[in-house]
Amino acid sequence: MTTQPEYFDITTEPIDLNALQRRVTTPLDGSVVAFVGTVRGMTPGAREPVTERLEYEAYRPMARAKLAQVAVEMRQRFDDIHGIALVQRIGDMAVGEVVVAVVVSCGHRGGGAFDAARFGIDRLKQIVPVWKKETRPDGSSWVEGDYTPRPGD
Amino acid sequence: MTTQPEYFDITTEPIDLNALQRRVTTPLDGSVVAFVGTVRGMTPGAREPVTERLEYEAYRPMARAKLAQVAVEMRQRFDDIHGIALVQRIGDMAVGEVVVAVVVSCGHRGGGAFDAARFGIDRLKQIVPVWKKETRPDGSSWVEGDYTPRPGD
Amino acid sequence: MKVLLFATLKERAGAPRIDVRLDGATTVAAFRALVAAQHPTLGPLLPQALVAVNQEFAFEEDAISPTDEVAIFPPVSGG
Amino acid sequence: MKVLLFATLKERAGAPRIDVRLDGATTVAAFRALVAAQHPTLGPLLPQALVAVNQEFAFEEDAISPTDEVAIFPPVSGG
Repeated sequence: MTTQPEYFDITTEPIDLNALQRRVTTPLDGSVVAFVGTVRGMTPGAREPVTERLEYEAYRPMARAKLAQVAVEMRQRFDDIHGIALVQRIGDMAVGEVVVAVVVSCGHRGGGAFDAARFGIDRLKQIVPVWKKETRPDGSSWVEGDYTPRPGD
Repeated sequence: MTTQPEYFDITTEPIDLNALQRRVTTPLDGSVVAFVGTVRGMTPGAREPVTERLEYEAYRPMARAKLAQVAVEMRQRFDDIHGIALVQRIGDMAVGEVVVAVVVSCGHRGGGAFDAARFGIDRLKQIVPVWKKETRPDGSSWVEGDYTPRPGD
Repeated sequence: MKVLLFATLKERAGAPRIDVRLDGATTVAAFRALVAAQHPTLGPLLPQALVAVNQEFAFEEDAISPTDEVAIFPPVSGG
Repeated sequence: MKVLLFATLKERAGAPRIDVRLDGATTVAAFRALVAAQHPTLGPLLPQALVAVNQEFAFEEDAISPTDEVAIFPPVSGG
């Protein structure tokens, strides 16, 4: 069994955290950290506080390649991590559903898995070509991204 | 639906990360962080590098109460977190199995969920009365804890 | 050449891809101007749009040739 | 009174609980000495053992009365 399992997916299917945990865990691992993004229904203080649904689309082949690039960057920064799973769900999702998962394993809980997962979700949101359209009680609109790619992204 | 769901369990059953994610996620949440502890089979550099199984036991009523205390301390330190699930599995487990899960939700990925989960697992390992016996190729022995409780623990 | 569109650009064009006439190699900057001229409805979205060439982000001086896979889309908002 | 044992202490005693004779209230420190005297086999483990009274960690000067739920165990190693 490789000590650096990797799994990348852009999928319309529900994300199974148990399966992702099993995929990333090697016999060297005592720790797995998962960041899970969900469809938030209420954002107090926002101009439009209520979300009903989000619809995601992706430029799939590029998105998959960029997930792999995020994993490379995670390994460059956190050299004690072992397994990495990066999954973005697309399609129409209701409040509470899991949209994205970044799952990382390492030997010990004091290792790099927490920081690697945090870096991974931040980077995924910068460079993986996925877009979401929000449906609110008053209508729907595309959510605007705020990151401009730079050479090397 | 409460915005501060809590779930604490000391259980002999397998831990279901999907179920825990659903338990902690409120409509206010866009982020869930899970720390998952697994049975590590190999610890390179250790005097006894190979583990075959771990057998856990707990002082169950006290362990459950201490899980609740860990959650209180998490909320004191990280005031933007919403849901908390703390689950310790006990009994006999093979390499790769999930032993413990600390799952925390919050509104945004930049919120306190990562740090709260990290604090939660550290604290759980200090004050929740659970013990493990390790089976190696050469025999078995109890794993020695290294934390001495202080008043207030 | 066929050019892929996503999100707001796809919605504005009413189609997931458009035809862009390109006579030989050019730059991303010049390509942007060509698309604006040939598809005026996309004009307002093009200044902020990102261009990907062969599934990599491309920048204003990067080259585009007619055989490349080119996509135009807004800044990403996934996750 | 019945005293609960866990992990190494349970294994050493060969039982999950032991009887300890306690005449009225005492302190954790004195209780430790009583257990060592009445159950010599546990003696070597007692100095490092933790004592919980009514499911809270107890310290040397804390009180124990015969109606309390008392447990003795090694430092925890869960998670």
